[in-house]
Amino acid sequence: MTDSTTIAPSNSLKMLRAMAGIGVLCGLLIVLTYEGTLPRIELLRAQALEEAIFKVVPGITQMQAYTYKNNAFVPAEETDLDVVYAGYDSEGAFKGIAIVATGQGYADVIKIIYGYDPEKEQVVGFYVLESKETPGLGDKIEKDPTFLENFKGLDVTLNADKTALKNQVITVKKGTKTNAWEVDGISGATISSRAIGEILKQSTSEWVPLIYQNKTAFKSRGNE
Amino acid sequence: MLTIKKHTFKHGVHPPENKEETNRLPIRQFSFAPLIILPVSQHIGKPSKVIVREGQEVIRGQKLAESDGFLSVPLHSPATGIIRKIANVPTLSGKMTTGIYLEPFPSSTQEILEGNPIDLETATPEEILLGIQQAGIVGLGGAAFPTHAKLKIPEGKHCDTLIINGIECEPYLTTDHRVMLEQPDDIFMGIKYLMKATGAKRTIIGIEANKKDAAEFLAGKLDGKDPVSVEVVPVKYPQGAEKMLITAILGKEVPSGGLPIDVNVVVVNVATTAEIGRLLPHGRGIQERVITITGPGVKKKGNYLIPIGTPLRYVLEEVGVEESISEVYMGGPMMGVAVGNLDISIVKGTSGIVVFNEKQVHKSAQVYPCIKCGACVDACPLSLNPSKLGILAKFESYDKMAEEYHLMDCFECGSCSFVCPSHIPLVQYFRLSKSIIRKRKSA
Amino acid sequence: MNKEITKATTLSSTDEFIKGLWKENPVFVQVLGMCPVLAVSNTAINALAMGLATAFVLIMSNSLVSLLRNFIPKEVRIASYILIIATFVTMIDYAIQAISVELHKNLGAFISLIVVNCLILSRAEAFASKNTLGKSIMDALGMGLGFTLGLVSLGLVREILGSGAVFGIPILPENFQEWVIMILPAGGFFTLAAWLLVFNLYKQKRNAL
Amino acid sequence: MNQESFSQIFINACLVNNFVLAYFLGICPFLGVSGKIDTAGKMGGAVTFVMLISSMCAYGIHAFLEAIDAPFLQLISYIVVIASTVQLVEMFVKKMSPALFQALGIFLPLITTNCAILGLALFQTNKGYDFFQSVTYAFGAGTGFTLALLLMAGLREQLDFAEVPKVIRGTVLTLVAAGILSLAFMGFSGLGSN
Amino acid sequence: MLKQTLHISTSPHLVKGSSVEVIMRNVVWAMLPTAAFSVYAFGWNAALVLITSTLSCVLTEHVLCRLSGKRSTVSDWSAIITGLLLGLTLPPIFPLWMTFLGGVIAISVGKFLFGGLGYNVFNPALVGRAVLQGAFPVAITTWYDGFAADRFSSINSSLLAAPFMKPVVDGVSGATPLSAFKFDGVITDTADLAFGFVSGSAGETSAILILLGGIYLVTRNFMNWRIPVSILLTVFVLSGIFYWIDPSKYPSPLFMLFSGGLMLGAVFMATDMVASPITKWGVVLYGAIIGTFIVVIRIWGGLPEGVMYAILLGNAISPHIDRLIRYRVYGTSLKSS
Ligand SMILES: Cc1cc2nc3c(=O)[nH]c(=O)nc-3n(C[C@H](O)[C@H](O)[C@H](O)COP(=O)(O)O)c2cc1C
Ligand SMILES: Cc1cc2nc3c(=O)[nH]c(=O)nc-3n(C[C@H](O)[C@H](O)[C@H](O)COP(=O)(O)O)c2cc1C
Ligand SMILES: Cc1cc2nc3c(=O)[nH]c(=O)nc-3n(C[C@H](O)[C@H](O)[C@H](O)COP(=O)(O)O)c2cc1C
Ligand SMILES: Cc1cc2nc3c(=O)[nH]c(=O)nc-3n(C[C@H](O)[C@H](O)[C@H](O)CO)c2cc1C
Ligand code: SF4
Ligand code: SF4
Ligand code: SF4
Ligand code: SF4
Ligand code: FES
Repeated sequence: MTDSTTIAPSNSLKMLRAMAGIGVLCGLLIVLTYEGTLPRIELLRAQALEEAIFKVVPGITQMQAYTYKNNAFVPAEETDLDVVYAGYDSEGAFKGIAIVATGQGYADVIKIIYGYDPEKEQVVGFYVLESKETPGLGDKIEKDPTFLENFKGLDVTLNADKTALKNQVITVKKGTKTNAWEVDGISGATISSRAIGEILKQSTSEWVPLIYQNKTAFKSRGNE
Repeated sequence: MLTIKKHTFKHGVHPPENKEETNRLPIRQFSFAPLIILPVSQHIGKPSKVIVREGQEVIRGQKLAESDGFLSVPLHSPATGIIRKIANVPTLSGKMTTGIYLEPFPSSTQEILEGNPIDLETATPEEILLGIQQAGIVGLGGAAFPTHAKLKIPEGKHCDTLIINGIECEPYLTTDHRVMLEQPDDIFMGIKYLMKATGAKRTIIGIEANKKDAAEFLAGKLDGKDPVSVEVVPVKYPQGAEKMLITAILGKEVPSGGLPIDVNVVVVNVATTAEIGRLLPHGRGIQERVITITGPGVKKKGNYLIPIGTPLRYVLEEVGVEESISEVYMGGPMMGVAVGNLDISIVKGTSGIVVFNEKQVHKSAQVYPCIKCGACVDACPLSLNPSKLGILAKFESYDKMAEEYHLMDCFECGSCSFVCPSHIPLVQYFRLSKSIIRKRKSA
Repeated sequence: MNKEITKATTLSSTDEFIKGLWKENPVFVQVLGMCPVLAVSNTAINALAMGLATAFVLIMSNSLVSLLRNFIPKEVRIASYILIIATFVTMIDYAIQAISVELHKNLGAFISLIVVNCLILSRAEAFASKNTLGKSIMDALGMGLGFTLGLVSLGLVREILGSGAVFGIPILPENFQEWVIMILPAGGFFTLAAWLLVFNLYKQKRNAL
Repeated sequence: MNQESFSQIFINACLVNNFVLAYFLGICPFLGVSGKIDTAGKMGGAVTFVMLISSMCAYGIHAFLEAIDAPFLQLISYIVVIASTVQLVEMFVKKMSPALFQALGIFLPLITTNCAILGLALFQTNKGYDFFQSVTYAFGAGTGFTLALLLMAGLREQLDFAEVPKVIRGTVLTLVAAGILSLAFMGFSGLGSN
Repeated sequence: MLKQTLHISTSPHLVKGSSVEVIMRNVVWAMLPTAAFSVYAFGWNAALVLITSTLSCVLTEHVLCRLSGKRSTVSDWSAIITGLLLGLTLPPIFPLWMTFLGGVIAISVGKFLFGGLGYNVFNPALVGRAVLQGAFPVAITTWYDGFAADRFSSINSSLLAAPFMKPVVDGVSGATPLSAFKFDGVITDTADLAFGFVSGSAGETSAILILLGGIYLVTRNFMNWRIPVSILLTVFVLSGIFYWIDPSKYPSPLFMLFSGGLMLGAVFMATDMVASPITKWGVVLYGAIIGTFIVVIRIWGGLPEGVMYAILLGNAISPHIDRLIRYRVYGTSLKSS
């Protein structure tokens, strides 16, 4: 941001020197901080993710990220974007898959993670990663125990030829849940609870058939 | 030819008319007051120059004051009598001006002095204009603008239509109504002079539908060959304002800041026209005029022919007023001015006197803030925004009023104040703002 | 808005410190850097963290600018200031991430937006570039704490009414009815308006005396 | 990758999550330049324009930083690029329309330090928008900003002529009106979700 | 002898006769049938809500006037309108302390801060309600079925929640026609809507009585009929078009017209002249904008009802409408003005 007055050559040398000096100094400071904090930040992030995964697939102690490439699930590299996480218990037995999904809520985008157990053909756990829903109202999707109860065993059985869900997930009015694939809504936060149902519906119809068909790929950690 | 119109100008209001009490009463002559007081400034323009002395005896019709320049007219004596005093007198506006105190001789014949008659056939337009000026004629429609000045067509313009204003839209007043019924010949004579003076090719007499009798009467006098017609327009205030009348009759709009002549029209009031027709053939000067005296506070309501200069107090004592009178207006209740001092005189521009007693004046005085109801916006015949103007005036934002909201176009008709449920004295604000702006401009 | 608050610098260091807290308080008096003030003051803890982060950047950049004030040519001073500020903001951004991912999530993009908080640039320009290191630090401390004070005042009101808590600790009865609006954007506007009104009334009263 | 449609992005950025009234970005110009409708409109136009340009720049920079794996330079490069862009726009406006330059006064340079612009760049990166989504987002945010500014200016022009108690006049009243406007904009919530 | 002391007033010396106070008083009369019906339908609950909101508005106006050293302006009846309307827009079992707070906010924030009668740029009653809806979104969407058997014998516990405490709702809460439509796809019978045999805000249920009140005001020339007509027509036409395209997905235009707060809003709230445009065509545009917002919010928005938000947005747009739509001043060409 220079003044538009013409600048004498000797002056511009000085300017260049100053800018370069400051640039180097700043670069140095930033890189140092970045390098210094990076390990801890990555650790914290990984911990947070791990915690979430452990929450939604009960009984696991280890996990492995997979990505779907060339019609098969393969262990994910760092750069892969579309990943799911397989969870294993302390004996290394496969217990289920954690999937991240997003969708528009009442206020902004909601980001959730849920666990899918291909054996039970159920959603077995649910956790909200990010949401700006109204505190005291929309944020019941994170806290309301009766609402969370829905996801201890939400039916996502596949149809006969295993290509699609038999019944899509749907949110119904509070107290009117009659089927295992329905989500009992929250009164006063109908919009948020419906958004969760919608996100789950989208995500499960995309992932569940794929995972189910390829469930053998996860049997052992990292396809060993 | 009589045309009845359905359409008129946009907006406007319908105040109660209250004309029935006087519109059937014929014009009656008023007696001379024991002392007549004539201010020299009865018109817009320069006051006339006094040419008589104290103690001088004068004859009815004799010039008492001379015109002083083009925008000025002479003043004639309304009675034969003696000049008692020349001194300052109060006027309606509250300012003092020079006045001539005339004591009429009760016994004399009160014959009128003849001047130089203007012959319709031979006179040139200039001679007619001079004759009108010498007769002391000013607009009797209320503005009291010297008529000859108005009739002088500016260079490069021409007049093709003369409109005779018989609208009389003010409630209560029936002056023009009676003039039309009782002085048709004077009116037609006046029209002839006016057409010659202005070069107009046709004349339209505009009359509101509440005076159909007058319209039919005048139309009946036309022989069909005259370039004169009578048009009846629906009743609406302020149809009498010349801009509105032109729009109602011709469908044209006078440009903002312009005059009727910009659309090739001249508007003259019927009473003015009648006066021209009555005075010019004899070369006389104006000595008296028809005035409606009415209102709930008046005992002998009526239309009176009253000598110019008669003190208001004398007029009211003659017609009798009630104990409880509270307000007296010169002019009608919509545009007239409330009188603070009964010692002023009747002047040429006085078209009516309306007296209200306490009951009518009891208009709940509580002023509320503007609630933006829009009534004023839909009343203003010029489509101004009085609501905004009123708020701006309150915050003394005069420049914005003039530049963005056309304040200077407002002709103070009062329609906005009339409808305002918050009783905001809008017109008063506008008058004040206009005068401040004018002062700033001239400074 | 960028009010020049260059006084003849005859004030002592303590005065430099005090003025930011009260007489020239950035939030209530100068009304500077309102975006973070409104956006992250929905709880007291967010407000405090944001205030301290801003104070940190303010102190560091004021110091550096003051140190380099004779080295930076006039023509490129704003550019240099922005570079310097952006550097410290990036640093604090990573530092907060390293402390707590949760906190970083709550403060959202507003940590990065400290870069454009005009309070910092205006102190660099109006004060640090003309004063000694010591005074610049005192000025930054005062302004930084004053800013934090303003943020926390808003945060406290919004948190108490909006969640019945102070720094996350519930202080009101169990069945207190939260005023959700306080946490919403509208609540931010209203609370700031109320604080400014209180200040105006106070000033009016003092002037009347 | 983000799946949102263009109309969804636009409506969300413009109405539902209006930068000024819901995200509190660009409050300073919102409070400072909303006194007159004319200036507000021009300011809105200028901000929208700068937003469009910086959104494109930010997209490029982000791609570049990804390529050289230097995410820590994101903030510093965004701010430098935005500052230079504004500088260019300023010079351009000064040359092309001195009257407009006059009207915007000190506010054009201040767009540099307007967090709405930087916020836009950061948000579009966080949301993982592709190029066209980014531009739509910028256009929506700019339109929303202009809308908020214009509405506020209309109200303030009216309030200049109101009998407002002296202690309330100015910033306090503007903030209260902004709060009510923000409440009114809550009516749009959920609009962009299908 | 003639009296010497004459009044001097400036012209015009006639006034039309209506005054702000008369207009406001008549608006109150016009709302009374609606208020009475809400008491009939919801019992003492609604009566208490209406009384509290009115009292709180009147009290706030009085106290604020006194505090600022002005003459009290409660006698102009406008605070009563604000209070009654606020009450009519609240659920009939809305806690009284919240109702009271709403009244205080409506008058202090919505009206007094902006300069009092005539200067408020937003509809004060709606400012009160918008703040309440923002602050207590649960309580304000807790509905109560009308015509409960015990409505004249008991008072809902929610109403009597202690100040600043959460209400405890007893009995079942009913869904409003609009939320039933939005969340469950259920359409309520139009006759029930028109006559008010549905659940909803205290005053929004009987469309017919509201219309009658409006017609009374229009015939007495106290209300600008263009505003409600323009809003209702816009809603009818727009929703009619969608209904015609896909009747299974979109609600019928009649349902749209008679459900929710549309009638109350269009007839009594959008017509608040203070916050609406001033010209004839201006108000038509204003109504069309409000109507469009209502349809958009109801059909695509997250919330079941949008009348309040639509009117507040309309209020915010009115200064612009007044700028854009002005009458051509007599004797000027359109361009020069
Ligand atoms: C300020 C405010 C915030 C709201 N926040 C949410 C929210 O976060 N989630 C939600 O589902 N609905 C939210 N709503 C919407 C209403 O509560 C809506 O009427 C309700 O979701 C309808 O559900 P019900 O029919 O079960 O009462 C909010 C409304 C307001 C006024
Ligand atoms: C100050 C003033 C100057 C006028 N100048 C002229 C003029 O130059 N030519 C003309 O024809 N009329 C002129 N008029 C007369 C107007 O056209 C009009 O007849 C007069 O103002 C009364 O009209 P009104 O009663 O409708 O206001 C003038 C009037 C006034 C008050
Ligand atoms: C609001 C308003 C109302 C008027 N009403 C009448 C009227 O009813 N009759 C009339 O002759 N002149 C009326 N005038 C005056 C006319 O505009 C115009 O000056 C007059 O007709 C010209 O004739 P005069 O110069 O012979 O008086 C009115 C003027 C205004 C401003
Ligand atoms: C037809 C009509 C409708 C009105 N509607 C409202 C309203 O919705 N809310 C309100 O607070 N006042 C309303 N008022 C009253 C009055 O205009 C209000 O108190 C002012 O807004 C306060 O300045 C209304 C008045 C009239 C004549
Ligand atoms: S003087 Fe008055 S009453 Fe007579 S015509 Fe003019 S405005 Fe009408
Ligand atoms: S007085 Fe002026 S503003 Fe009022 S209605 Fe008449 S012309 Fe219009
Ligand atoms: S009539 Fe009176 S209250 Fe109505 S808009 Fe005009 S000035 Fe305002
Ligand atoms: S951040 Fe910028 S716009 Fe805001 S107050 Fe500071 S200088 Fe003004
Ligand atoms: S514009 Fe956001 S802090 Fe100034």
